Amino acid sequence: MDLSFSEEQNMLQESVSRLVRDHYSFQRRQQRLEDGEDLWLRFAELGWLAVPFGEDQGGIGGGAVDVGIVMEGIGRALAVEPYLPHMLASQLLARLAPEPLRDRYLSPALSGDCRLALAFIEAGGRYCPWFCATAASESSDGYQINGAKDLVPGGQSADAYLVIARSHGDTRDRQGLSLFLVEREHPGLQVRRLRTNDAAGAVQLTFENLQLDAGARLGDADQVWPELEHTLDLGAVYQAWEAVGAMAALSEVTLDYLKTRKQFGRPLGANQALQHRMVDLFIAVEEARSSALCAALAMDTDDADERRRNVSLSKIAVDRCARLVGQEAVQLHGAMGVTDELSVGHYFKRLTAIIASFGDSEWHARRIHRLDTASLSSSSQPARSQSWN
Amino acid sequence: MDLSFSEEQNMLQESVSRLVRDHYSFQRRQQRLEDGEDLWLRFAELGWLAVPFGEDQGGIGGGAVDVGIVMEGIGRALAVEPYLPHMLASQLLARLAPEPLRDRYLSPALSGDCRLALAFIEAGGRYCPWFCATAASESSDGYQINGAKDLVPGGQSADAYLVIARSHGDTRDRQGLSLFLVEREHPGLQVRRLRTNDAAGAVQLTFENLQLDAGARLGDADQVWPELEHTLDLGAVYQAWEAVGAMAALSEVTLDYLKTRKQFGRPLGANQALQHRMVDLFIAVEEARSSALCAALAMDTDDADERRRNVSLSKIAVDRCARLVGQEAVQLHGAMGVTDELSVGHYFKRLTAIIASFGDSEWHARRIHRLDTASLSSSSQPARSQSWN
Amino acid sequence: MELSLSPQQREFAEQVREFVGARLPRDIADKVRRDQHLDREDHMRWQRILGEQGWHAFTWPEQHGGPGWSIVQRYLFEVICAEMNCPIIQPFGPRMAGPVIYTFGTDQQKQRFLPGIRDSTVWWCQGYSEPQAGSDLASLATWAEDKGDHYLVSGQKIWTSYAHYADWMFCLVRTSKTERPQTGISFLLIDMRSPGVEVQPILMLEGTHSFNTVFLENVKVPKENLIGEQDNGWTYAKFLLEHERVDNAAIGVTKAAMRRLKEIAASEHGDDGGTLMEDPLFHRKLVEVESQLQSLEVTALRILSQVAAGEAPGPAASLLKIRGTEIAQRISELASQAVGYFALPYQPDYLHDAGSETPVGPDHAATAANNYLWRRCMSIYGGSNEIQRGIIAKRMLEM
Amino acid sequence: MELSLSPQQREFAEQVREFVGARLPRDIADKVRRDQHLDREDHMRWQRILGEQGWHAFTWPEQHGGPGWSIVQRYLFEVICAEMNCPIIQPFGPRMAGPVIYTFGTDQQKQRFLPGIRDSTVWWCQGYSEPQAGSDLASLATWAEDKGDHYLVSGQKIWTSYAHYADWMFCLVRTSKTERPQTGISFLLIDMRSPGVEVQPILMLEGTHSFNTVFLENVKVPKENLIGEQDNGWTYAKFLLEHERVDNAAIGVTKAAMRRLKEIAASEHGDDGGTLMEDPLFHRKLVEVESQLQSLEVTALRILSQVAAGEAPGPAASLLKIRGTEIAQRISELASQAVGYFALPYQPDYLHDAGSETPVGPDHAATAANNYLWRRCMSIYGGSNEIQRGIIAKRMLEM
Repeated sequence: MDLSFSEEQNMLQESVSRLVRDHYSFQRRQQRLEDGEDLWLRFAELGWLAVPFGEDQGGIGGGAVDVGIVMEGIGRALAVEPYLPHMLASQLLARLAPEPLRDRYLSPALSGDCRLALAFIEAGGRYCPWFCATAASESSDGYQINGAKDLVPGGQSADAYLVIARSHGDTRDRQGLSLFLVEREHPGLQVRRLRTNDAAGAVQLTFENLQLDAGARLGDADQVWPELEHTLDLGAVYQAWEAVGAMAALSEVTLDYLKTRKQFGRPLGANQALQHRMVDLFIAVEEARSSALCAALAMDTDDADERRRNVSLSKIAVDRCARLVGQEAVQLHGAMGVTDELSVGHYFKRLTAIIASFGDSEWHARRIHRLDTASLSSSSQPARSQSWN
Repeated sequence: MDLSFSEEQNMLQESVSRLVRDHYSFQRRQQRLEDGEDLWLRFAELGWLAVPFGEDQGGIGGGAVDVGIVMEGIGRALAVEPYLPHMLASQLLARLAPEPLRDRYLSPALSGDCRLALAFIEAGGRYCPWFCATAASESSDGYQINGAKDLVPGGQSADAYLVIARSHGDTRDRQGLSLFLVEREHPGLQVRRLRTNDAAGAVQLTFENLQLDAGARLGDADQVWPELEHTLDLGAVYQAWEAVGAMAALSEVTLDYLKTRKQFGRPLGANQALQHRMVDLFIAVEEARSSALCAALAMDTDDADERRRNVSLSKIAVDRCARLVGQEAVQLHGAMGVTDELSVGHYFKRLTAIIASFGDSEWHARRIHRLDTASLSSSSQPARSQSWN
Repeated sequence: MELSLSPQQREFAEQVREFVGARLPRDIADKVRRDQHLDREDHMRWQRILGEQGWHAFTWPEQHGGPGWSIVQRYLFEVICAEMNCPIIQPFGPRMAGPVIYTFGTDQQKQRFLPGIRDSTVWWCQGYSEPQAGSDLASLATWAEDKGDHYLVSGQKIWTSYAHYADWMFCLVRTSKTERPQTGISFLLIDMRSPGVEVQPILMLEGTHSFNTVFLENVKVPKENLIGEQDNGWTYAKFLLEHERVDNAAIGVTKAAMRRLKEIAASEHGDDGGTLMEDPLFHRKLVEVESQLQSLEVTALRILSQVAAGEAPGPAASLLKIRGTEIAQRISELASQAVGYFALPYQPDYLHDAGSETPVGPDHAATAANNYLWRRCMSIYGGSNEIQRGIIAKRMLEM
Repeated sequence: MELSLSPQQREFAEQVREFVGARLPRDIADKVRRDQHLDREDHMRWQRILGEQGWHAFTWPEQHGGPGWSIVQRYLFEVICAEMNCPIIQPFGPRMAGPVIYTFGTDQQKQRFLPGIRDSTVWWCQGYSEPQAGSDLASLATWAEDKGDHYLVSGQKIWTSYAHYADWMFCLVRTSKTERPQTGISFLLIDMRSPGVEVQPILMLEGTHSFNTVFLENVKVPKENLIGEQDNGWTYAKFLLEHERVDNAAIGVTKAAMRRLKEIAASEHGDDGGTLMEDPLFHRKLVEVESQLQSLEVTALRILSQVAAGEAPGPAASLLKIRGTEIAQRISELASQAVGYFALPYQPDYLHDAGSETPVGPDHAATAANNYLWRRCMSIYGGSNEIQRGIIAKRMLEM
């Protein structure tokens, strides 16, 4: 039981901090957005794209905490580089792709030469993660894909997509999901660019009689749900760290504003009512940090229910904190807080997007409800929540 | 559309205020509790027991708002006289009792000579209002009652009880409920006195082969649920007004404390953080007052769904406000707030009991859920919530 | 004591419904219903229709050309208009400039300015806030130098709503340096086409443009455009602030937003396949805010009844402002949550009803998410909710 | 970075579990499990058993006769004890008086007082607060007049927990009048059997008696009972306040309360017949507080890791106090809500495990409701949460 970073983690954090400090002042970030540039290759050089992969795969053998350390910096920087979607997709690739596919894509994914994104969201399914109307019908030499993935976060710069499609069953069945790799330029794929409130960008993919050969499938046919669920949990965890970075930066910016901005002849921060609210912001950041950490550590467990419970508790806690910090930071900035000019509004929009992603608090509460009621019927003792036991 | 009191209502309010002012200082209230005395006959003299009855029944023809005006005074006074249980029972009596029964009990009920209480709560049913295991088996010349009503609020001074018993069906059926009048001294009835946190007191009733003749039944056999539901709604409304009175007094007491109590050399109320919280208390009292009023007016409508919706929305709003005002008043009083010495703790306990009575917020949310989903299936347009339309 | 309408009130409500039903342009109603952004011409078109009917300046007494409605009639008018998807009547002319002019202005000023407000041929804006004087109006620095028959005005106004649409601005300027910062302020009407007036947009976090910075550089303002007495402008400003706060509750609009939220909840599918309306957890949140809205509306009606009986509303307006904005914000937040992932895309073409591309996700998603972001400003403008709490603490609780 | 236990830690935990399992008296465990009130003898009986094992003063270093546990071991010990329904170790001796005495006391004082604390033969209480000095300790007025070999102490202490059980009190008194109110305070140990000491109960809103007023009238206190230097008591008091705040999080007890809440939810029937645990709306509230508790525990562990690595916890203790009490209060509130109407009865016999009448409603109802009322004091005592927010604002945020 020790929650301090290892030496390697401290070094990683230092490298992240340095890049954020040197290249992500809010002004430079805005300028880069306008110029349509990003620092993807710098990420690759620093080894960030390789963090969670085994050394045999060219990675550095890190875990969710290590990716989290990068994500925290991304949150702090308000970086729009699609690190999270790429990591989810490349981790799935490393786990599930048949050898030829892995050989072809994994090394470029780690070196920054091939960007990936995960396509799993469809309109009409809200947060139901196994909702999938996009059909993969088996054909003589492979699959034919029809349908749409209406929102692929970070998909605008992807060279290839990992696509969840239904090879079996009804739209809301948990079974019958398969995973395919589709290149951006593949015939039958239409890519529509979408702007997003948080400036991170996304695409809508439409598949029209898109032909794939069987080698484009990752993992077993029909059986990809457990892997998808694990990946979405990973997404929630990575994102939680990003939220922590964004909240920490946002609460610093807000504290600074309260100390410098004057009204009625004295700093805003001299108002005790605002001080107490600022303290609640500060507390919320620490709570979110603890929850994010707890969820990252839970990704290591082999007990899937334990992982589910901790990730869901964490998503609920982080959402609560992110909502408080985002809304209050805007409010405490007064009129300046609702403009496009300061970073505060941009942090708020990113936190809002995070809250809306990977299931909302109610979806996660429902998942815990399933766990709690299942344990009710299997034993008379409700599950203990002692993570360290 | 006019929400000002009529002249009669102003007069009633004046009479209530006078009694509260003259006889319910916190010290006198505590003394009276210790002496085991009450002002029931004074209530009767002032006509309060007759408020909602038709003039033909010896009443003054008031509505829920008028009873509410009395209840607000009771809340402000922290009066433990069981006005609410008595009113619910006597209104049921007036509506449902066969003539001989009504002739015998109603006039004494209005004059203060016979106190009534409604026995409808059993352990194991939580807030399910049709939960009833107490059995009324038909016998040759009437009914035999077996079972228990585990909590009869205000029942300690009652001369007779209106008892819900099951004449048909299973414990959780909505159908099959009947209503009986049982005198306190009736053979087979055991009355156990219970203390309550709010000092209002209650009893537990146990029925052991208690024999009643058919004339002791009020209303139709098996069919008393709609009347019971209406009565429980009335209870929620009356209680909402009591809560408003208690909250208003409590927020005044708290404001006064903040202005007079000094810490670090200045009044507590000079702290802006406490000022803003005091403002939220003040706002909560006004909101609760509006909700209580809205629910009282809704008792007049013939549309039962409209009544249900408004009463349930009101219970949710009043509970939210009562919780805030009760907890915050205690907190703002600091250590003095958790003692038995000041009125603040006693208001808090009464508000806590109110929150726990007549269904909690979740029970009422569920009732609105039934209304909303029923209206979904019956029309494509969700119900409009315009109470004045 | 009665929540339902009297026969006269019912008849009045019917008359309003009939008029709106017959005259509200369909394209405008559709935009409002879909929560899309309206442009200047959308507002003016509807306001001129109301002006023809004599209803644009609906709060005005008959002597100034208003309909002379009772306070209950005004309330019904606003709620019904919102319910039927009318655009909000922009308050700067009829609710702000107008009452100041007819209360404190000269006969000449009344003749010159009131007709354009009644008919909605002139768009007004409000020049109050300054970079160093947000909620703290008394410390404003825009300076008007007395040049005999005119003032020469220089300074900077900020957060000026729709200055880019406006023909005229009513404006607080400093005309004397005094010890008490509230004195020495004057109330001027400034023609936005005057040389030296420059409007610069402030872009908002959600991507819209409704606020502006207005730079004033040696703007010549004839003395006939001074309202009331020089140096006494704080009195008129305070009069106006009270008006604005009562208005801010905007019950009708919030009720319409609640109805739209329910429509969204009834059409979105929840995670388990049923509608969101059927989902007990989402529904629970709906109910919570509905119960707050119920309280708010009855509180507003109670205050109406007091005002109708001749009592002053006092700081009650602050209460309505605080809870009204909190509730409206919460409704917008729930609508944004209802659309799940489709709160992410930013689709300005759909927001402005421009372009031909269909939006991604359900139609209501683009506006619901944008609306949530936009409504964060409600608790800041018009006197922030912190300022309002201060007002209640001081004036009502005497702390 | 690791949440799970190392083999050594696992062994230690096992050792604690075995000891508690073997030695905790069954009747005491039952009372704790049922949330009933413990009397003096219940506490002392268990604490003496711990004392025999050398675990009563479990935070002490070996040099003072403690077990010399690491900070992680202490944490495990507390959590396991709470999980296994041990009574809370009363902090006044081992967590408060003891560390002050072994840090600032003379050798003679250590020899005289430390054994009674280690073995739990002496009950201590804390004489800090006064009627005019609640959270504002510096303004205390109890006066100790210097009489050469002794002080004559007069004044009034309030909110003194368990003074009616106590043998000794550690006490802040004023020994000099100075300009800075923090100086001139001394730290005295007072024998509660001294003439002139009178203990008067303060009844609490929920009907219990744990707090007292202590009147001191010309109480003779030998100078050998002065800790450290005269007039320097504020230093020792501050040292102690920090200790107390770290302790206040009481994670173990709160986790046990959460487990009990779940047991109640699994046994109570909801309104629709299933258990409350299955009721989505009640369960949603459980999950919310569980997620808060998860954050709190990991925050505490993060601070432990920092402290173990030699960093000072700083105002983090205030954070744990604020959220720890809020969460514990919320859990108690949900338990009270879970029992529905049966939160109403007040059943002191059952609360004290006295009398023979069975309680009305489920057994857990009487304690759950009483506990909710009782726990309102958590956010007030030990430095109110408002004071704690002030500390964070000042010391951490430098506002």
